Amino acid sequence: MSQPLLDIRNATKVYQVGGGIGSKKKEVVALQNFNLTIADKPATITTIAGESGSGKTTLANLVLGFTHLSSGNIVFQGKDISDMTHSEILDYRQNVQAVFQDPFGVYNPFYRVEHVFDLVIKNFKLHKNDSEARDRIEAGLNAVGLRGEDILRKYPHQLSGGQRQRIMMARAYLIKPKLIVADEPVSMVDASLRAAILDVMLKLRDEENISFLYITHDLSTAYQVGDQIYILYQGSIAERGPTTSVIDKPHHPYVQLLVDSVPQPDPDDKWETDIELPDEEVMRAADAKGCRFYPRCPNRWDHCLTAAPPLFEVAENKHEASCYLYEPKVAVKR
Amino acid sequence: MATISANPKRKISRFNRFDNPWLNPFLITGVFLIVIILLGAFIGQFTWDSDLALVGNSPLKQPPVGVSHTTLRGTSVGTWEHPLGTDGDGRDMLAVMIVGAPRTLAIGFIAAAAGMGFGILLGFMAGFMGGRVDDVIRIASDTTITIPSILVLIVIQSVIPVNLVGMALLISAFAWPGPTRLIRGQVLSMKESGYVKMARISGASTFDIMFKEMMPNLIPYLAASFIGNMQGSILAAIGLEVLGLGPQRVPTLGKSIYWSVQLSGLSQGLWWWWGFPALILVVIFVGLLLINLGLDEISNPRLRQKVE
Amino acid sequence: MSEAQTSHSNTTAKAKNWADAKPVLKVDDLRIHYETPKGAVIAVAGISFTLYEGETLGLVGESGCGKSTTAYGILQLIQPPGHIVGGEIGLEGKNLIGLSERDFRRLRWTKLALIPQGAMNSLNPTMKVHEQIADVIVTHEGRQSKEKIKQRILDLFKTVGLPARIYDMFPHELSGGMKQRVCIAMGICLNPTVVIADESTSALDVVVQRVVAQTLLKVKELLGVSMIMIGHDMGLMAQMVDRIAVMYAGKIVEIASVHSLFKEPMHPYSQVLIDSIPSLKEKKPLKITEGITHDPRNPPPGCIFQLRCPHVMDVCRSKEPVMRELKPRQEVACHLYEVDAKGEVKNVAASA
Amino acid sequence: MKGITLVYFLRRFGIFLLTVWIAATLIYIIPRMAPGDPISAMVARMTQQAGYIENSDVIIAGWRKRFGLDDPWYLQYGRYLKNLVTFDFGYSLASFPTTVKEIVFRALPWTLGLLSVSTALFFFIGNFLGAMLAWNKTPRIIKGLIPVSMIFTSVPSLLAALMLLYFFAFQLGWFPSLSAYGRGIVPGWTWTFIGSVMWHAILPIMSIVVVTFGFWTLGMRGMMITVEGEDYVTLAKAKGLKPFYSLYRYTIRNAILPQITALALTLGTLVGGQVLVEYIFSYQGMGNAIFTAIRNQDYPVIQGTSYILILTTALAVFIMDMIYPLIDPRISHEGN
Repeated sequence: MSQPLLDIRNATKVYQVGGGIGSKKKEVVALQNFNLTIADKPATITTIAGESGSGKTTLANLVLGFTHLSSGNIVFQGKDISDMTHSEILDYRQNVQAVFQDPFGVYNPFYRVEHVFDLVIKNFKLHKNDSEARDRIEAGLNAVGLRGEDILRKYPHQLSGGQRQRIMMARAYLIKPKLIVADEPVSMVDASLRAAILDVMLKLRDEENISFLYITHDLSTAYQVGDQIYILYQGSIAERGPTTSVIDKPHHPYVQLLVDSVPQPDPDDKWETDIELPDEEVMRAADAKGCRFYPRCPNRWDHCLTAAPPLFEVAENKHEASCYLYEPKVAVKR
Repeated sequence: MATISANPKRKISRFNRFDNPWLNPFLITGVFLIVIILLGAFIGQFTWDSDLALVGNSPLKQPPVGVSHTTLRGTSVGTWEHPLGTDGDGRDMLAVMIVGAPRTLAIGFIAAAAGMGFGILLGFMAGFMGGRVDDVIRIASDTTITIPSILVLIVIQSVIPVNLVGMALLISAFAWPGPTRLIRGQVLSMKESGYVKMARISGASTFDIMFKEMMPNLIPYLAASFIGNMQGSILAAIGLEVLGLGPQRVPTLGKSIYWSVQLSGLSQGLWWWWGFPALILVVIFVGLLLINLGLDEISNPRLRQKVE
Repeated sequence: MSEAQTSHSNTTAKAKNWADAKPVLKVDDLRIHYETPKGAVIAVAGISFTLYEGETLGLVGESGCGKSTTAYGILQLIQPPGHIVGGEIGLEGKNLIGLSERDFRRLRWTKLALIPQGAMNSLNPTMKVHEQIADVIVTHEGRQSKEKIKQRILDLFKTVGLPARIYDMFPHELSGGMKQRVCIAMGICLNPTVVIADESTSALDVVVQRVVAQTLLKVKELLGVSMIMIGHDMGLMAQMVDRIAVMYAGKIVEIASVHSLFKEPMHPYSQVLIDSIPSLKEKKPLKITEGITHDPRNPPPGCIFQLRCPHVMDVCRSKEPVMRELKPRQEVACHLYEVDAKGEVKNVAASA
Repeated sequence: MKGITLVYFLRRFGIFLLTVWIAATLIYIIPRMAPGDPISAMVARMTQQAGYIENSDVIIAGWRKRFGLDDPWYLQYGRYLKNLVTFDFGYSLASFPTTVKEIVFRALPWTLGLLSVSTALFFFIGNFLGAMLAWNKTPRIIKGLIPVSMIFTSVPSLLAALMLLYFFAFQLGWFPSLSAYGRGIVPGWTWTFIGSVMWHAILPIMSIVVVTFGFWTLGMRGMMITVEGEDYVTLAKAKGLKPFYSLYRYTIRNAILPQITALALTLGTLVGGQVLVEYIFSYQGMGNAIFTAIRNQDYPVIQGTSYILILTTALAVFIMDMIYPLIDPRISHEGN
């Protein structure tokens, strides 16, 4: 078996909230015992989905090195990213790139658009001479359907949101990383333009062999482009597996609710049942020992409070759900 | 058809005038005033005898040219020999202005620059390092900013004799919290911004992130803060001088006011003694205020739109 | 509340008779401009539509197409440098434009209410939740006993599914979903004729969004109000509205019943919009459209969509298409269709 | 959750103590960092100023005793801090049997009186005009006048004091030129005395108010514009609330909060300006006490007055910190 591209093992991230002089710090668990593996080949798009506060953005920040794990490891091509030397970090940066949610904020308003390319070319020493650099930029832009002369000398506010996000894709393409962390890349782009960006992702995966960690709250785009999906609930995996399998046949009660709540773009297919949400406090005060979905779960029973449920296989294609409903023994008992 | 009109034409013409934000009328007028003072002092250095600014080098209590002043001892009339008159100790007021105005600006400049330097350093440290370092810097600046600095300076300067630079540096000890708070706040928000994250994953060094990514966007804020610091520092310097502290032998604008108050310049009606220094100071302060208003509008376009 | 329930419950019956429906709000050729240093941005370029009693009309389009500006124009909340350049807005037969500020103020909230995006900053941070609902009641109905108002607010809370304990809370103590429901409660507290919901669920998580959207549906049914829903999520529109108006660059390009629009969009832009909805049901190849839009200060002559239209023809570059009812209840502004002598609609591009 | 939590109180009180401690320590340390000991520095300075010193031996002896210069530094510093806490600053050098404490507490009420009246005035006038500027119903004439008066903002209060004193006291003779009440009037709760005090306070108060209100007008105008852009103000309009109610309860109420924070931050500068104004008017507050002490090289009085003023300022900031959560419900919440 070849070495995985990215291997996240038992990752836990705890944030200290508050603090300072005289006040007690509160701990918020953003990610708990999270495991994820992305194979080296073939390139895949792995979706991390969940609502706000599920830990998906924390995961992106961890992989990109903006924050550090409280415990566990993130291993890239066999090397733990927390043990990297300075030059290894630079190398890692070159191999793991990102596209962010806000296609405006990623541009420094002080500079022209070309600045984003100049930065990477200078820091990663991608060019031998200026003309080669220019050619590479042009090639990157062409790959996303843009031309250098149209955009490079402009200021970011002179471009549309869709263009700005495609330039970010071109930038990532230029670096030719092995993995791109795409943090909600289309959620601030108009619906009619989303396809263009998602298409670039597919193209980079198939033609350039670049894997994606696609972080989103939108299950339908994930369904269209994703290979594997991890659905997070309050920092833990609720369910994971091949995207089609998970979304077509969700097993975890939360994932069932989530999939069911996505509004169907079909006036004849309306929501059938009313759902109720328990109070915020009840939802957040979930017992740290047991299942975090317990307070909201329609299928709960005492067993759920004994310990956090591990992942149980629910289908043969590595489709797993973290719910005691699928615990082999218990399932028999019921 | 019913129409609602909010006289858009008027607004358009206003907007066009402000198309280039740096061509702000406040900013231009302010810079103009300060440049006039500096230019006047510069030309004066070569065309006027600055030794006249020292005690006893001129007759006493001469009024400015074209003004006559009557006392019990008789009437004196201003001459071109001392166009702005002379003070009660025989200093030529024009020479005092020429020597004093640049000194005042220099104190403000040195103190503001030193304060700004500390502020940039501490602000970036607090914003970037976070944790304990941030706590200490934040609390130190929050507390220092509420201390009435002039009182501390009075106590210190009443013991230690200082020269101009020493005075400026002492003042700068209270000029750092403003820029520190400003930069810390901006760094904290910029640190989370997309472009700083982008620069980080583009392999940019911390140094590059601070000075190439963040600094350019801070310029209007820093400029405004610098001008604000200059105002504050000049005010502190003048305050100390008016109380008779600060450099002793050199004539300054504040000292001039001190002597005129001490030697009853006001009650004797010798208005030029304190009036000209006050006028120069007012021009300096108005200039700085206008520059600050201009910078404020540049960095906060919302204010610009609402000006009616 | 119960009175409203009985008198209006029939209006929400599934199959509504189009001819019987009573128009409530009529917008005619509304134009809104924003003045900028480089000329006026035409935010709303002469749009017309009618809202019928008890129906929900969806206003969709991408960001910057003028859908929110339209809503704020109806409510006369456009802030300078924006201003209404022309048009008529009729509410129950009365033209609202030209009314004095004083007279219009009396109509606000009693007739025209707004449900803003409450998760954002729509609640005053220094006032308790109940004070912000009470002040609108007192303003429009006069002083009344504290207990009466309190009971009324608590009833409203019950209607929108809020716990009574938030009565005395400040907005910062509430979650996004709760704030949104406070905004709904506030919007319906005077039983208005028309409610405009501006992206009222778009900042919420999917599950919370569903709960809030269902609350909105329930409340609408209960009160029988007419509603304009502004949004960009086509899925949500399909769930919630009766008719949809598609906006592009300040104009309505198509108005149709939600069923017709989703089944058979006629305007090329509506087609793009429907095609670009990612499905959860089937994996289909992505359909990519070019995203070049014109300068909003200087729209090209002819059709507003010509730069992005896959079927663009010569006539589109010179002549502006007008809204025509090509099918029953389906109005489209496009040169692509021709009505022949027999009254049948033909696609010009297909026949050529 | 509501109101002031203990944690909030303790934290703010800590900052209050810290402010006073930092200021006191600066006063203590910096003179000591000068070459030689502070006494030689003092004496050198006095010699420089006065040319000769009549009773330098007495002074040097007194100072040596006072500072206990032969003790280790931590004892000296500890004694210094203890004296600060007990307000024991020893005796005035210039008017020997009088203690510094007496001088300070005789002057303090005058300063506090002037300060509180002028602060209330400029804060009210400034914010009122700022709110007016941002309100679309304000007559154009008023809007036009305010920017003109804004030019005063740049003038330091001390220069304003000079000009007001010159024109209104010396030239026109409308107002008295010195002291806090008329000569020969016996202090007491009589109308004559109160009237005289008010009469004497007008020019000093005006010197502060005239040059300060514009700053608050500008700030309030900026805050009003910011708040007017908030969604909740738009919603208030949509709700059809009466314009004045909405202006007051939704806009001004939220716009004033940062202004109060700003007041706490500028209090230090304000006290400094006040001291100078008192000195120009020979008003018998702290400013005049400080100046007299400087002229007499009365170091204990300089130190005592400065310290008490710093303490008062810090105390005022602390009190404002305590009031603030009652006005802004978000603060005590965020504090945790």
